[in-house]
Formats: sequence, structure tokens, C-alpha cells
Amino acid sequence: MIPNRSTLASAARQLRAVWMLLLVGVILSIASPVFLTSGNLLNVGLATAVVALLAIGQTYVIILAEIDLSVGATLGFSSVVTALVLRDHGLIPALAAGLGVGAAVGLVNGLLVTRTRMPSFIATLAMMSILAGMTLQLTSGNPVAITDYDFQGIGQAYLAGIPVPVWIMVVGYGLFGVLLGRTGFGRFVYATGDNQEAARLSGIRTHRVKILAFMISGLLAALGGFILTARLSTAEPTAGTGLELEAIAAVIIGGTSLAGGRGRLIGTLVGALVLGVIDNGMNLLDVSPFLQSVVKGLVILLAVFLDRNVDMLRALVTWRGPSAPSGTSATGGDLHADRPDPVPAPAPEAAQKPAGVSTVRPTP
Amino acid sequence: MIPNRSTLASAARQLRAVWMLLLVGVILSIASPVFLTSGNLLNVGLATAVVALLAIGQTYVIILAEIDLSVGATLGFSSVVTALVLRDHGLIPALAAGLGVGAAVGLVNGLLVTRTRMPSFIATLAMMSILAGMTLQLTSGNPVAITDYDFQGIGQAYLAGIPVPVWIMVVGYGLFGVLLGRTGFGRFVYATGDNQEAARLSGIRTHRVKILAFMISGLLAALGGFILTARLSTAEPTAGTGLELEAIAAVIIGGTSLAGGRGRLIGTLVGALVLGVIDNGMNLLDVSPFLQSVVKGLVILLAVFLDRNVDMLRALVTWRGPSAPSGTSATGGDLHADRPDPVPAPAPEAAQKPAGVSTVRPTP
Amino acid sequence: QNTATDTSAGKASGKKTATLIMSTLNNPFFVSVKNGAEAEAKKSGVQLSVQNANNSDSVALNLATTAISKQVGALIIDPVSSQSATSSVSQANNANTPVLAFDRKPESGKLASFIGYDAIQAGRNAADALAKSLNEKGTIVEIQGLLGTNVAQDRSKGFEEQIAKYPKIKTVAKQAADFDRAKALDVMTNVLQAHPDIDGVYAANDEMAMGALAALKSRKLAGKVQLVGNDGISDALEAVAAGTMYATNAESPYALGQKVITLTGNVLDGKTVPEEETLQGQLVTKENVKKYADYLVGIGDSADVPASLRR
Amino acid sequence: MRLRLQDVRKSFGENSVLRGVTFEVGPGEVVALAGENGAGKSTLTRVISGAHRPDSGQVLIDGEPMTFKDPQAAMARGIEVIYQEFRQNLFPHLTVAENIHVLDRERRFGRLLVSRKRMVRQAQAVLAGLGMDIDVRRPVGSLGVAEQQMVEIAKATSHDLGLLILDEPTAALDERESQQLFQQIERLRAEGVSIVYISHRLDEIFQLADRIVVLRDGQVALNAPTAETGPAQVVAAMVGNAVDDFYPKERNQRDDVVLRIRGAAASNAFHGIDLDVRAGEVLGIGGVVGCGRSALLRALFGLERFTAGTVEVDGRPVRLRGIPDALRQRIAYLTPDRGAEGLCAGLSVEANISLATLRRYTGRADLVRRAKERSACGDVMSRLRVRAASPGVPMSSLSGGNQQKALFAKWVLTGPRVLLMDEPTRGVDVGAKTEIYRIINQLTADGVAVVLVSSDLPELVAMSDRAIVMRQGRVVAELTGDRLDEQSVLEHALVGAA
Ligand SMILES: Nc1ncnc2c1ncn2[C@@H]1O[C@H](COP(=O)(O)OP(=O)(O)OP(=O)(O)O)[C@@H](O)[C@H]1O
Ligand SMILES: Nc1ncnc2c1ncn2[C@@H]1O[C@H](COP(=O)(O)OP(=O)(O)OP(=O)(O)O)[C@@H](O)[C@H]1O
Ligand SMILES: [Mg+2]
Ligand SMILES: [Mg+2]
Repeated sequence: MIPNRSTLASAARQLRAVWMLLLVGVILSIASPVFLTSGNLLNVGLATAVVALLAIGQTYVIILAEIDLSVGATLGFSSVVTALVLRDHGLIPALAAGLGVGAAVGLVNGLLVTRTRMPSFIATLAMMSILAGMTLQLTSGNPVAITDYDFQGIGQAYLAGIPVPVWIMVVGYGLFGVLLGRTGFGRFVYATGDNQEAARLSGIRTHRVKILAFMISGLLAALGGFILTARLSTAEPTAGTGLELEAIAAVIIGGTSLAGGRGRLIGTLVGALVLGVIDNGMNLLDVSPFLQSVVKGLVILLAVFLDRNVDMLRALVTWRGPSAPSGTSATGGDLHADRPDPVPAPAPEAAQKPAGVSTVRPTP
Repeated sequence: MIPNRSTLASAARQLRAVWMLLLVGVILSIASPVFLTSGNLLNVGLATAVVALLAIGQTYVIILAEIDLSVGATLGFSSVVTALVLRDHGLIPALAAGLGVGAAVGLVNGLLVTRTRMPSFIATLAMMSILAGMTLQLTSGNPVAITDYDFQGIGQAYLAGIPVPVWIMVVGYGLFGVLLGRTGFGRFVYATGDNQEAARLSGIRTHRVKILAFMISGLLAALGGFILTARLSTAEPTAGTGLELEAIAAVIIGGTSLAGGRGRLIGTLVGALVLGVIDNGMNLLDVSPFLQSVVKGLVILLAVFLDRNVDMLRALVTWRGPSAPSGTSATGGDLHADRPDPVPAPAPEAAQKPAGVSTVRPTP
Repeated sequence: QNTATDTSAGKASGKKTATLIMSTLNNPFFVSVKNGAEAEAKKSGVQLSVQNANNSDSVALNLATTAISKQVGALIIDPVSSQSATSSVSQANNANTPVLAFDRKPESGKLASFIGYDAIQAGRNAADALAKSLNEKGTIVEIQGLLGTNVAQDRSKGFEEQIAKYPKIKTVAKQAADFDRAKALDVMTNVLQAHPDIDGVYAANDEMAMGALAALKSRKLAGKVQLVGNDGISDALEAVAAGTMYATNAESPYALGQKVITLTGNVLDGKTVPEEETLQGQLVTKENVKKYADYLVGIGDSADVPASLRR
Repeated sequence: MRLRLQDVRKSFGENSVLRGVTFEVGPGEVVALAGENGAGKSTLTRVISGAHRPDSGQVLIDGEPMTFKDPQAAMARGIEVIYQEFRQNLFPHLTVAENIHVLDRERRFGRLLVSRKRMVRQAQAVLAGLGMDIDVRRPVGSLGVAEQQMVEIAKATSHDLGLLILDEPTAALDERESQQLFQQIERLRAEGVSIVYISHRLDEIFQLADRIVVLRDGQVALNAPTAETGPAQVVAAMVGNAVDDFYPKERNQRDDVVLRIRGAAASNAFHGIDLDVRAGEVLGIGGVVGCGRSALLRALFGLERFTAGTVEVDGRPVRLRGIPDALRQRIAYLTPDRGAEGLCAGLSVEANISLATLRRYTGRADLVRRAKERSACGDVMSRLRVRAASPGVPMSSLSGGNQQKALFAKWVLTGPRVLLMDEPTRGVDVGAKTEIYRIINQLTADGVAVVLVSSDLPELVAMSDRAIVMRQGRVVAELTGDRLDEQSVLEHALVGAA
């Protein structure tokens, strides 16, 4: 689905997060009889939908070697705007306003990052603070109730036995997966994230690509806000707080590199599901609430660690295996001059180790 | 003081955050008669001390092109450990335990980042989650009261009319400023952050440098915890939450680049003071609490924007100035091949603008 | 049916299970609720699972959904906000899972029972107490909780409505400190700089009151400036006893937790329970602090009583 | 296509890089552009491609003034550029096919979605045309440097072209691939494509170009048909005065063996290497891309593992498990990849030079004794003629040649016994090259054993006392004296290779 990997390697990469998901899944289905029931799995989907949607935009942004810390606050802000417009003007204007706000926030983020060359970390962090304040100001800190039946349906209705938010998530991943993996725009996203200067010299309008990616992130935050608001039947001014970190974690667990240029949307979905399944499983197993964040942290570490290790294994296989054309490849360090986090070359790592078995054996 | 800048350019760089501080300071001293009183300035110092200490370690880590999101949680965890040991075993063991915990957390972060090559963003994010859970688990969520008079002095006593936390902050900045700017270790930090591979090939044990930097970060989080705990006379399990973002903001406002290799500790101090002064000013002026986060976000944006703009100006001055060797320098893009965020080369920026005045004038 | 003391029977029937979803556990008040609930659950043989929504409406909803599909005997919610809790309640209603709520009442839905302290009333009580301590005149500072949360909004609302009834009392500053002790310390320190001669402080919870107290202490104003808080946490009781704090509107979280589980036990046993029970906070001042402490010890909550008041 | 530059000027701040450049390239003409480092060649390239806007002057295409706003507009007109730091123009994580078709110009007229199959097929066809056989589905980052360069060339030549600019394309190529590239250039020339060819290698220039243009300080110093000029004239135009000795090689060889390697092997990079390098000797290593010579150097510096064999330094067996081990044996290594492995671009020149020896200048409490550091750096900088405004300016402000000399200085300061050099003059202009050769002479005079890997055959032959040739990980020849010439190195390197 994504063009930047040879099929075998790409399968391996894709599988990694899936393995983690399967591992957690198998453990949970043994530990709890409820886990594998269809009802519970739908719960996981429902609980994951909002973070998963945020993580779509975040994937685009992170492949571009940027980050968007404002998505949680954007969600909160656009939710409140949606609810206020819904109350006074009806459904369609409300949806338009919500999406408009999301896109506008993304546009501002994108302009800040491209035009003023602020690091996106700080630009979107400041934006998060600004939006949180504006949300409170707009509502005086009070939630805005949602009574519109149709709107509630976005969060609460079922279609063919499956909750609408899950449908939205699936469609979102399908659509944006195709956009990222199959279209010219998607290609530009990878190229710009991989090597912005080269992309520019190849004629890609890299600023525009970045701005669009931030707008996608804002739009999907707004969409996530619809779902959350509809599920809760109320727009809470503090909704979304902290969700940016969940979304980023999902993206990274899904195998996307913070250094940019690499990643797949399907991985992000699996990453979001890993997080959702952990939460669900700990609740099912009644893990002490204090320990839950410990377990979650450990699972994240494990997931990313495995990801890196499979990388190493894969690298070894690629270097040694018969599939690699001999005499053509060189060390990772040589080739990724523009990348702080190259495909691993095992040797330099090993060389750094303070103590090691001598590899220069005396000749017999 | 720092080797990687010509003195003039470095003065300019240093001044930038200072300008921002002066700007905010002047506005506030006009708006509030209280602002410039010595008592109030000491309050600012007192309120800034903890974030400023966290920001020291963060500066080291960020110059190394890494990030430490766990400092807030480390502060909370080590505070609680300190308080528990203090209750049962007295002052010295408590201080030792607190610092030990901080250093140990830093060690684990450092090992995760160097040995498993996880991105520090996700490794320290997971660590944050783990530590938050452990803190709650350790205390069952209850604060631990501090009755030790000597320990309280760390936060509440005065020395020569100046609060002890302010002294600690000043001494901390002096000591770690010298370590970063004047010692071999400091030089290694800059070199490793600038180009890890080049540093490694020059014989620098870059992994060790990184691990030490994370340990410094952990140690200073513990020290910040002492101050916070002593000021409140209690160790709160949730103390420190969110402080990591404040500390990172201080570092970036202070002119340190997230891309690594560049930055000064004095800038970080000024950055922390900018944040402290904003908070203080908004309290003095009784700004609506809803709007405070909006104002703070805007000031952060402004500070970083100015920083970048002075950068552009400085770039122009440097290229034009007689101090620049003519015909010898090359483009930023060429030279920062290993850096996603190079010293700005103005020209490509301009070329990217979609519409602009044509600079290709027809010949007369 | 008489399984109130027979744990195993209750478990086997699958009926005496309950899930308690706390809005947060990052706060001693709620930790104490949990402690009270767990203690009572052990006593009454309810198999209780406690979850933490971490102040997030969506997490709370997800937790409720999971609990309902686990088919717990009863769902107990401590809503993150009264509005957002309605979804959880209606889900439980649809699944015929009895649902109890406490502390904040969900706006709609069918509850087996609700108990709680009245947050608006808490604000009012505190206003009255502060007014009384100031002889109904003077300048005061209000320190608000985490903006956008229900309690912060309600307590602030109650306080402001009530304090307005005292025309000679003037609020000179209103700042938020997020229910956080450290933040309250810095905010209060700053506010004192601008207004060094205030007469009273209202903090929306005792955590912030303790932060404010630390700021007052460093200006040697402790005991001179009247301080009123909410909740009645251990540190606050100690401060009240020491005379550095005027009063706290104590709402024993431990008792709340116990009460909730008692009701839950009754619901699980099929007994009828009151539809709504509003607990009143108790204004604790120097006069009655010892009595209140004794009461807490009496219900098994010595953890919330400072050592100095324990006997 | 006819390209005409009319009084093109461009400055960056006060630094005027192009100061009125005028020349013309006719259809089917190959114009070589030469000049010292920093003369403005690459800047000119960027002006033509639309990546930079000239301050004044015009770029005329077929007589029509062009006002390209960005590279895309130039590409639409059939202007393609292979930039100097070519790897900066590739996307290491994208596949070869995607790199070649990153813009996929046909897409916008056809379907919305990209057709991967078609893309792969086209890419294969393009590469086959270049005589290359690589799996186009591999990420470019996994290819060798030379293959990457060929991909870059394929990317540029896969469309209808009017003008092709190549900025030092052979810096990363070996002889064989260079010849392949030259064939392509001949083909394009025959098709009427105009070509601007930038190189520091005079032999290439004379082999390829119809006309030679020399840039000096942003102005045209020479513009003459190849037939009417000679290397001496070109060099004189470049540096402003005549250079009589490109390769001032001095013989300093002594008898004592400093580095002795026996039966060395490293996984599948090289095997059974036996080598002796004497004090004061320059041992050259020739071979084609992937022959294992770089890997050998890296292994000797502890960057890669030996899987068999012994290494002795000054007669003592040593274990090289990491860089610290190598440094302890006073082995120095000048990396071929200056940007990625050599420079700390943001640090001062001084800090870069003292980086490997910093411990000598630190005193109590690890404090750096700046005066001591400065005098040591000053010494070596003047010895090696590193030109910088001051030792405190950032490394990034130096020209490429001076950066390279500064990296030399870093290793000279360590007082090496063995100096391993991989492509020490890549991308360095003639003047700086000569200075680098003088540095090598200075070192051998001090008894340092030098191992020189270079793809620049004239350099390899002229600077080595003795050369070995490697092929597929083995030493296939040792050449000394009269037998050491370009022809024999080439033959041994290529014979038997695919
Ligand atoms: N760590 C490694 N593991 C496995 N194979 C390797 C490793 N390093 C290098 N090789 C292989 O060894 C061979 C020799 O590579 P080397 O870089 O030494 O070539 P080279 O002749 O110096 O080429 P160039 O002139 O391009 O630098 C290549 O086929 C390469 O793929
Ligand atoms: N974007 C830029 N900003 C400022 N100065 C620049 C920029 N690009 C190039 N320069 C300066 O222009 C001059 C010419 O550089 P250019 O890269 O054109 O040289 P060159 O002739 O290609 O040299 P080389 O042979 O080393 O590639 C140098 O002094 C360089 O520092
Ligand atoms: Mg050039
Ligand atoms: Mg090589």
C-alpha cells in the first residue's frame, strides 16, 4: 500500500506492530474470557477511534519530520465551536464551522512552521496553550450540551452492527491511506520528510505540502472532536487534553520515524489499537489504576524496542542474505548523511561497546 | 564562554532572549507599580527556580539533539522517595536517595536512548508514564508531609536576604554553565549534538556523553523536587506534572536549537525568567485566568519568532560584514547535510515564495 | 439473597460485583473516596474494581463501556462532568446495569441512586464562613480550581453568588491554580505582591489553600489573613487546629466512599435505596476540628486525620 | 536548446558570488565549467535551475529571457540539474523507482492515483539505458554511493531534455562508471541536448568538453574551445597564476614497518589481506566501487569488525575493537564523508581541530585551557595553511578545501603513526589539493605511515610510493616504480569484474 519499501521488507515492517498487537491480544484473550467477545472488540474500536483519527494527521506531520502538539487542544476548541454553532444554527453550519476551525488552526500551524521557521514543537506547543485558553474563554469554562439527535448519531449510532465512530475511523484510514500511499501528494509527503531540500530542488512545493499536512491534522482533530462530542452529548472545554501524546505514541509504535520520511498509516492504526487494547485489557483484568500507567509505559517501551530490534534483524538479513546484490551496498552511516537516525549499520554500534570479544584472532 | 560562536554573534544570540525579557519587563513595570519592587523580583526568582533547574538538564539534553519528557515525573517520583526516606531515616539519607533516584532515572533514559536507539521522545514519554504510576503506587496517591525543619529550609530559608532556592538556581547555573561552556565534557556535548558520527570518529564516547547528560537532567529534576517539596512542606505525588513542557519552552525561548549542537545555558535562564515574569505579571495585573494561557502562548510564539528573525538579520549581517571571509563560506544547506534545521540560508526561502517581486529585471 | 457477608456466594452468583470509575486519583480527596469505598466493599462483600478516568471525559466513557460489557453487577460513576456522564448512564440503562453516581450528578438518565456533596452549596458555605471571619467586610482573593472542570465551576459559582451578598467584601483578585498546591503557592505569592493588605483568601480546595498558606507564611501573614478552603484534608485540619487557617468546608471523602458502597450493596441485594442523598459539608473551624477528627477516626479514616489530632 | 547567461550577478549579503557572468551554451554543445572552490560554479547552477534568483542579469533560453520562480518551472522547460552534493537530492527511504519518478509529471494529466507498476517498468527501462541493473524497488539509501549517483543521473535523464547541468558528477564514481556516464553524455550531445559539465578533474574536462569556461571570483576568466587551450592555461585561469607542480610528491620512505596486516578479513567485505606499510611511505589502494578498500580502512580504525587476521603496529600485535583502541595505537582516519562523519559544522574551526586531542588541553576540573588550545591549533593551522577569518568562526563558514585541511589538522595534532585517508581530495579544488599533498609530504617526513584510498587515478599514482589494487575484497596486484601507472591500476581493478 505504501511505496517506499520493497515488498518483503515492507511486510516485515508492517508486521512488527501487528506482532505486538497479536502478542497483547493473545495474552488478554487467555487472561480474560470477555476480551475476545465481539462486543468488547467493538468497544476497543470505539475507544480507539478518536485517538486513531488524531494519529492519522499526526502521521502525515511526523513523516514530514515535524510534530503537532496542538491536536488535543484543537479537538477541544473545535468541539466547543461546533456545539455552539449547532445550538444556534443547526447541523450543517456546525459541521462546517468545526471543520473550518480545525483547518484554520492547521493552516496557522503550517504557516508558523514554514514561514517563520519556528520548530513545530514550540509553535504547536504555544498553539496548544492559546487554544486551551480560547476554549475556556468561549465557554466561560462550562460544557456546552448537545441535544441535536442527528449529531449525537455521529457518536452513538450503529451501522450494520458497527458503531459509526468505528466506521468513520475505517473510512478515514482507507481514504488517507490511499492519499498517503498512492497519490502524488503522498509521494511528496514522503519526499519532503525524507529530504526537504532535495524535494524543493525536485520541484516539490514543500511549504505547501507541510501546510496541507498540518491542515489535515487540524481537520482530523475536528472530526475526532465531533465523535467525542457526539458520544458524550456535550462539548467539554477540557476535552482532548493530553490526546496529542497518545496520538504521537500510536504513530511511533506504528513504526513511523520521528526523523521523517518513513512510516505507514496502517502501522499507525495498529499502534492506536495496541494502546486501545492495553487500556481495555487492563480494565478487564482490573489492574490497579496506579499500576496502569506503569504497565502502559512498559508496553510502549517494549513495542518500540521490538520495533528497533526487528529493524536490526532485518538489517542483518538484508546485508547477509542472498537477496542483497553483492558488492553494491555500503554501511548505513555512509548513506544516510542527512539522517540522524539511519537504517542501522550493526558494526558502528558494536564498535562503541566498551568491552567486547576480540574479533582480531591470532592466526593459527 | 562557548566555543562555537564568534564573540559578536554570540553576544547577539545571547541578547535576543534578554531583549524579550526586557520588553516584557518594561511593559510590566509600566503596567504595575509592584512589578519592579525587589520583593516581587525575588518572587519571580523563587517561582522560576524549579523550572529553571529542570531546564538546565534539558538544555544539555537538547544540545545533544535529544529531549527529556520525563523530568516532571522524575521530579515527582524523587520528591516522594525523598520525603519517605526523610520521614524514616533523616536528612542525609533522604537527600542521597532523592538524588540517587534522579540519577538512576537519567541512567535508564540514557541507556534506552543509546543502547536501544529508541527516539528519546518516546523513551522518556514512556518513562514519564511509568514514573507517574510508580509515584502514585508508592504513596497510594497521598501526599507525604515534610516536618524536617532543615529540609524545609531548602525551600523556605533566606541567605543574605535572598531565598535559598534562588541561590541554588544561581549556583546551579554557574556550575553547569561552566561545565557546559568551559570544560572538555561540555565541548563533547556540543560536538556530539552537532554531529554525533563526527564526534564518535574523533574518539568521543558519544554514548557516555548522552548518558551523562540524561543523568544530569535526572539529578537536577531531583534537586528541583527538593525545592518544590521544601517550599510546600509536602511531597505531592502529582508534583512536577507538566513542568517538562515549561522547561523545554524555556530552553527553546533561550535560543537553543532542537536540532542540537547549539545553545547556551545563560539563554535558558533568561528563557525561564521570561516565562516566570509572564506568570507573575499576569497575576499582578489580575488577567482573567481564561486568557492567561492565551497570553502565555502568544508570548512564547513572539519570543521564538523574534529569535528566528534576529537570526535572519544576524545571518545577513554575518554575510555582509567584513568579518566574514569572502569567497570561503558555503551555503547552509551544503554544510549541514546532517541537520534537518540548518543555519538559515535566506535565498532558498525567498525562492520558495509562491508570488514575489521578480528579481530578474530586464536589462536596460 | 442474604449474601451480605458471604463473599464467595456473591462472587459465584456473579451479582455482587461493581465497578467504580473515579474521575481522578491524582488528588488525595479522591484517593480517600477510593479508600473508603474499598474498605466498605471488603466489609460488605462487594467485589469492587476501581478505575481511574484521569479527568478525561472520554476515558470515563470508555471505562464505563468496558465495565458494562463485562456485565458488572453495578456501575458506580464519579462523573468527570455532569454533562458528559449522561452517555455512560444511558448506556448502563440500556444494558439494564444499575448505575449509581456520586459527587456530581449526571444531567440525565436513570440512576439507582445519587449521593454527593453539593458543590455550589460548598462554595456558598465557604463564602459565609469567610464573611463571618472578616466581620463581613474587607478585601479578599479567590483561588479557583482547574478551569473547565465541574467542581471548579460550581464552587466558584456558589462562592461568588454568596459573597456578593456581602457588599462590604471586595474581591480584589481572582486567579486559577488548577487545584494544585505548588501553583497556588506561586499564584498567591504573586497576588500578595500586588495586594499585600488583603484580609481573606478563599481557595476552592484545601490543596490550594495549603499552597496559599505557604505563601502567607512566608510573608508572616498566616493567621492574620483569614483562609477558607474546601474538602477537609488532613493538612487543612491541622492548619485549622493550629489557627493558621480559619475554616474548611469538610466533605469527608472517606465517608462518601463508604456511603456509596453501602448503597451499592443494597442495590445489588435488590433492596430499595433512596433516589438521591445530598450530603452536607461540615464547616470545620477551630472549635469543632477535634470533634470532626474524632468522627473520622471513628469511621476508620485515620489516614485523613493529622497525627496531632488522632487521639 | 541554447542557453545564454547575460551579465548574471548574485550576492549573498555582502558576499558577491557571481559578478557579471556571461557565456553561451549551444545545442548539442558540452561546456565544461571549472574554477576553484567557491568560485561560484554551483551558485550559477542554482541560478539557472531557478533555485536562486539572480540579483541582476538574465538567463536566456533560446533567446527568450526566463523568469523561473522555482525549480519546477525550469524542469518544465526541460532543464535538469544534477547538484553537487548529489545525495542531498535523493530520498534515501524512497525506492529507486520513486526517486526517479518523484514528480511523475504525467500524473497530473492522467489518473489521480499513481500507477506503481508503470513507474517500476519505466524506471527499469531508464536504468537499463544507463547500463545499470539494480532492483528499482530497493530504497535508495541501501545502494552504494556510485549507484546512488547513477540513480540521480537516471532521474535527470529520464525525461525530454533541453539542457543538462552536471555539478561534479564523477566525484563519487570510479573509472568504469565515469566512462558509462561519459557515454550517456555523448548520447545526449548527439541528441542535441546542451550540457554544462562542472568538474575539478582536468582530464575529464579535456576528454568531454567542446568548450571550457573558467570561473574565477564570480567572473569568467577563460572561455575557449577545448582545442585552443591546454591544462596549464586552465589552471592558470583558475588560480590566477601558473602552477607548475600539481603533485609535489617527496620520497620519505624508511625501512621500518609501522603497520603489518596478516590474513585480515571482514565478513563479506574483504579477505586474506596481507599488507606492510613502512614509516614515511604512502601506500595507495586502487580498485572499483565496492572492492573493499573503504571497508578495510574502516576496520583498521575500529569502525568495523575484523572477522579474522592480525594487525601489528610497530611490531606489537594490537586489537582494534573500537575507535578508542585505534586512537591508542595512534591510528588516524580521514573519512571520505566530510559532511556526515567529519565536520561539526556549527562548532568553531578551533573546536573541530582540537576535538580528537582535547584531553591535552584540559586541566584541573576538566577545564579547557583555551590559551594552550589556541596556540596548538594556531600552529597546526598555519602549518597546514588552513585559511579561516579566525579560529573562532564556525566550521561551516570555511570553503570545502579548507574544511578538509582543518580535518587534516585535527589528525595531525594527534601525532599519528598511521594515517588512513579515504578520498582525501574529493570535491577539493586544484590549489587546495596541492596543499593537501604538501601536508602528506610533511607527515611522511615525520615518519608517518600513510594509506591512501583514492578514485582519482592521477592522484593515486602520483602520490603513492607503492600501490595495491583490490578487487572483490582481495589484493590482486602490487605496483611499484615504473609499473605504477594509471593504465595498470585500471586493468587490475577491472579485469574479471563484471
Ligand atoms: N558492515 C558490512 N557488512 C557487510 N558487508 C559490508 C559491510 N561494509 C561493507 N560491506 C561490503 O563490502 C564491500 C566493500 O565496500 P567498500 O565500501 O570497502 O568499497 P570501496 O571499494 O571502498 O568503494 P568506494 O570506492 O565506493 O568507497 C561492499 O560490497 C560492501 O557492501
Ligand atoms: N545560500 C548561500 N548563502 C550565502 N552564501 C552562499 C550561498 N550559496 C553559496 N554561497 C557562497 O557563494 C560562494 C560560491 O559558492 P559555490 O557553491 O557556488 O562555489 P563552487 O564554485 O561551486 O565551489 P566548489 O568547487 O567548492 O563546489 C561561496 O563563497 C559560498 O559561501
Ligand atoms: Mg560547487
Ligand atoms: Mg571507498
